[in-house]
Amino acid sequence: MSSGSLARRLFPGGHLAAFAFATLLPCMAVAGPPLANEAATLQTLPSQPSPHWVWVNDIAFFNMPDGRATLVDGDKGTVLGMLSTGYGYVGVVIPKDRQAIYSPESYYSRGTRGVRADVVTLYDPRRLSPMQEVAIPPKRAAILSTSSAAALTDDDRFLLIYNFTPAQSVTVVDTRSRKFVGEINTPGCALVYPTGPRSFFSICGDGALLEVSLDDTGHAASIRRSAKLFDSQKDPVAEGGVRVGNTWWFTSFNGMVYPFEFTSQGVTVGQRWPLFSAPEQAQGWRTGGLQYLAAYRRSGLLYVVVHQGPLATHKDPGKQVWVYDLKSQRRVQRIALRHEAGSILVTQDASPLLFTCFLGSGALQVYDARTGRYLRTVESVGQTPTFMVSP
Amino acid sequence: MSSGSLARRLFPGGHLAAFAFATLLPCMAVAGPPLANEAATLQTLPSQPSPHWVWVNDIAFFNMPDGRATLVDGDKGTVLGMLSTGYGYVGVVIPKDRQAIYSPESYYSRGTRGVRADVVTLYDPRRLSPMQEVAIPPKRAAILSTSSAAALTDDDRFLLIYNFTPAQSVTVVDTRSRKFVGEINTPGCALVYPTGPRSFFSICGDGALLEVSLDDTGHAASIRRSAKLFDSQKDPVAEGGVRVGNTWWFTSFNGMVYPFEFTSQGVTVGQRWPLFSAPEQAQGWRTGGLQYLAAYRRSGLLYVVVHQGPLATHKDPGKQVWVYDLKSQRRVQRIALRHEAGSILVTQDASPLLFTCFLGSGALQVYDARTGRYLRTVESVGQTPTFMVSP
Amino acid sequence: MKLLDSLCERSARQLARRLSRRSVLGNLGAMLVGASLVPLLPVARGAQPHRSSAEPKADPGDPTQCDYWRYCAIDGFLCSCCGGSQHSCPPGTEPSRITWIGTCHNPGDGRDYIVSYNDCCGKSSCGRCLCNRNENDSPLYVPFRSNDYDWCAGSQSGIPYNCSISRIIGVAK
Amino acid sequence: MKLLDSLCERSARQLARRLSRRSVLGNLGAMLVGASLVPLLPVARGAQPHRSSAEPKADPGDPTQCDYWRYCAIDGFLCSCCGGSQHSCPPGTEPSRITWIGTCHNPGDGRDYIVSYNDCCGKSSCGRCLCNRNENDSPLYVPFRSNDYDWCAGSQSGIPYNCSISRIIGVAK
Repeated sequence: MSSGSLARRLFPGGHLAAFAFATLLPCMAVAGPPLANEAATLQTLPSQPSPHWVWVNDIAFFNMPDGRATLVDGDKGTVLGMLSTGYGYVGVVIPKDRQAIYSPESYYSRGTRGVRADVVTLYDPRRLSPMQEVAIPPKRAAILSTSSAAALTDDDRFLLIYNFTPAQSVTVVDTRSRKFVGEINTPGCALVYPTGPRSFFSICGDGALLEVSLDDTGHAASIRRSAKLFDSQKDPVAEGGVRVGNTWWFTSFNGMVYPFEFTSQGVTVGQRWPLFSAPEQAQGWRTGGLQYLAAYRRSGLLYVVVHQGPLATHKDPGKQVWVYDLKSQRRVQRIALRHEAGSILVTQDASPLLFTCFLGSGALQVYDARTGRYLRTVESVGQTPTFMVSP
Repeated sequence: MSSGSLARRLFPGGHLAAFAFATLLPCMAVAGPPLANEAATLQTLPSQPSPHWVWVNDIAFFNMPDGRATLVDGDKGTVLGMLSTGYGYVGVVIPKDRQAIYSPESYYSRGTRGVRADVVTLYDPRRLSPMQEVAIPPKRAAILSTSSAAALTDDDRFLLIYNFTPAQSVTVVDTRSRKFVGEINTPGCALVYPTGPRSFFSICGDGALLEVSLDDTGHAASIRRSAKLFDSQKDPVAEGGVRVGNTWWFTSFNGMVYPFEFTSQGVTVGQRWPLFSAPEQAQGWRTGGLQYLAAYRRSGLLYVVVHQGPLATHKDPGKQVWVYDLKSQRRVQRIALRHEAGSILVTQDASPLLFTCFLGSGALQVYDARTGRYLRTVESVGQTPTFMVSP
Repeated sequence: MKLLDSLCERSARQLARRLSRRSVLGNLGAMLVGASLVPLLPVARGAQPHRSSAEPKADPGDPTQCDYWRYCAIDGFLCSCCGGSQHSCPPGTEPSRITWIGTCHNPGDGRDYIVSYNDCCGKSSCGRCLCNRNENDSPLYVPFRSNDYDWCAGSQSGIPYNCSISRIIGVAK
Repeated sequence: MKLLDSLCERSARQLARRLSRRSVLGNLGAMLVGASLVPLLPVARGAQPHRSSAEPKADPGDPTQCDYWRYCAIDGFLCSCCGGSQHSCPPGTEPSRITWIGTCHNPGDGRDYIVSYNDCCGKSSCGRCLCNRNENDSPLYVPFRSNDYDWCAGSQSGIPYNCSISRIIGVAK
């Protein structure tokens, strides 16, 4: 047996005892070969990410110059690495081919003052190191994060970034040439929701949509303002829509589901339906959080974070996730969470995980998305985690 | 009485009740003139700081690009303002005339990567805004903070900044011309302790001092290496010395007091004496923390943070402050703290305050330095507060 | 709320015109018309009396507390805890040049006030007295009713955000 | 400790020479001679058995825990919690080119090992598994025995510090 465990037997605990013993050790004979010397090595990631990995974006609200994204393995409950991503960070954008990580970032020459530089940094997804930087106009919207602040067109060709100076526009970056293409003005309309290889819409303050189609150079081919699709004054839809095929699913502050169905002809609102029954509304059930919707596309399920509270609690986290069948428009499951959640994400594989996090906590929770069973917590994945992205 | 309090009488609490009532308010008559409109104004500070103000430096160890210094009013328990001071921040340097705040800072063009720029930023002490920036070589030592990493000569003319690349040197900045003067190599020796208008010493790894005198242009006039003044292997002195007149007071890991007395002829070690009696040493009493010494110069008192623990707890905080008379070399007071302290500062006015903080907590505590009576806590003065400076 | 909206509409339009003249940026006027159509909302959290204010006052409550009446839709660090006040910015920061507009109920005089939420800009997050209340907060696509924007955008200091103030700019008659 | 120092001195000097040849920076040799004169210290915290290791192993303990034997003088975030390991850096960081040297006692084989504390550089603080143990830590004026330096200084990535590793570079015979 080792003299170390002997030491513990002889001197359980006590600092001084251990000390007295340790000073004698060099003089004692030791069995077995010593441990080999080690070089300082560097980890890299496998070429294909696991479907159970997730990126957690962190705006670091108490220290905004230090935004970051942290990559977590949901099965092992470990952190795989991180990116440092600058001031007032929103989040990473992942192309379907996973050959790069796109990160719209802002920096000041003196941290919080001096000259502002906005860039899209391209990171190597295996080395998590910068490969290239694309300069863009210093107009990126400084907002509390939402996944709709930046997105790729369906063919991954063009990166779209919402600007607010407070003039509203969308920056277009060509991912092939890795160059800034230009800006598309979207007066009165915000955010970007892709609807095809060359099209997206923004949501306008009056409840209409601005439907934009691009040409193959990334410039606007057509811009069309739709009719008013919802009442942005009385019952606005939250920004955090989720896409399933050719439908963007939104829900309103009062719990009405709005399917924005799009074709090459444009966007129309499909049949609306309520998340909450009259009794549930009477009990004050409502949606709340930041990324409070998630879709499991294989089964057409909508996961919704809910809580009980008055009007104006639409940003409050919830301790329940209600699961709806998008076809039958019925609730099929209630998941009771261990911890409050403001954001959720469901993986799209055959045995999906449900990830939850909350601005007010640095921890990530992992659940079985089918049974709702709590699996594990990953501590310290950020200071104020905002929303999650699948790598 | 106001309809607001009426509302509360009629509808104690309940959101919906309050709501129903609020909707009627616009139709009700209201007595008295309305509150006047307000312009957005900007606070400035009085020309003379209170002796009970204190700067708390924060390295923000979990978010190091966002270093800062926060100015606190110890009487009111309020925060007066802050400075944003870049990556791996050490601390502010205050001249005797209080006409500027000198802040050695480091920045990267991309937050944590890109081109490094080291500067001394001069802040207006009333507006807390940058007045000027002096570029210095990007060599500033990146260390867990100590007040001896940068200092002014006694006449405030030259700012001295310790460099570690790992080659060791001292950067000299002329505060009159506000320009970088040059570098003084200090091989094997670290930090800066002023000893006069044109002189300072650094401490060398072997327990000697490097005594440097400057000419009126800020260049080295003479560099002399002293004899070995203490045993840096067996019982090193901690960096956090405090100055009283022509003596720098240090204490060793084992609690021996070392007075480094300096004249124009150089530095000598005065009579050494122990902080702890044999019984106290047997009980494991020792010093610990970061800025764990403070001096009250009017009365020649030395304040020391102490705790009980084994060797290698020299960085652990303490819950007691022992006060010694530097003349009689006797302990004159024990102060029991409300909270663990790693750093302390005593104000130099006639009714001095004792400030305490700790890396592991964001809060600052305020005590009466004479009676040791706890006065108040100021929450959230930083993420990982390091050491304090009097403005 | 239908009745109320119509009740408010007239004064809201007047407010909109007043604001659009004040606005420093060309394209703000139109947006502010929308922004100013604010239904009067309850200020339940704001109406809670603060311990320190026993007597009803004209401007009751503690500006360093999140439940202060005029913070009914603030989202960020209270400048009152950061070296400023409810309507002044801490030393070395800059009041944002654009703001968003809300309506809060003052339990002291029973009036509803139009308040402007300015951010103070040019330093890092103050980090004290974080307060988030969302009465009448709207999604990001209604910018001038949304507290999720960093209103330092458009200020000389740029987007670095230090803290938030809430100043009175009119009575909602 | 006097006896011990003299016991160690010979092998320490050999180590010093070996290291100074390895060192990438010219003026390190001399400093490392001083740096390597490390008395063998107790590793009380490191010797505490970790729950998960019932059987004594050659390298016992959990590298994601602060009480792991070879962390006896580490100060920072454990790379083992950050996408690296006890001797490898997380993706996208760079191992520091200069380090400080310590001696930790391995309770698994009873040997004392010379370990090199490398920092991993080029990203912001990992923020996980903060661990500070100070066996044989010296003040800043003995740099190569001090854990208060950011050892990313001198690396290509510059000073931005992500996390710390502790790798075996020899046995203290």
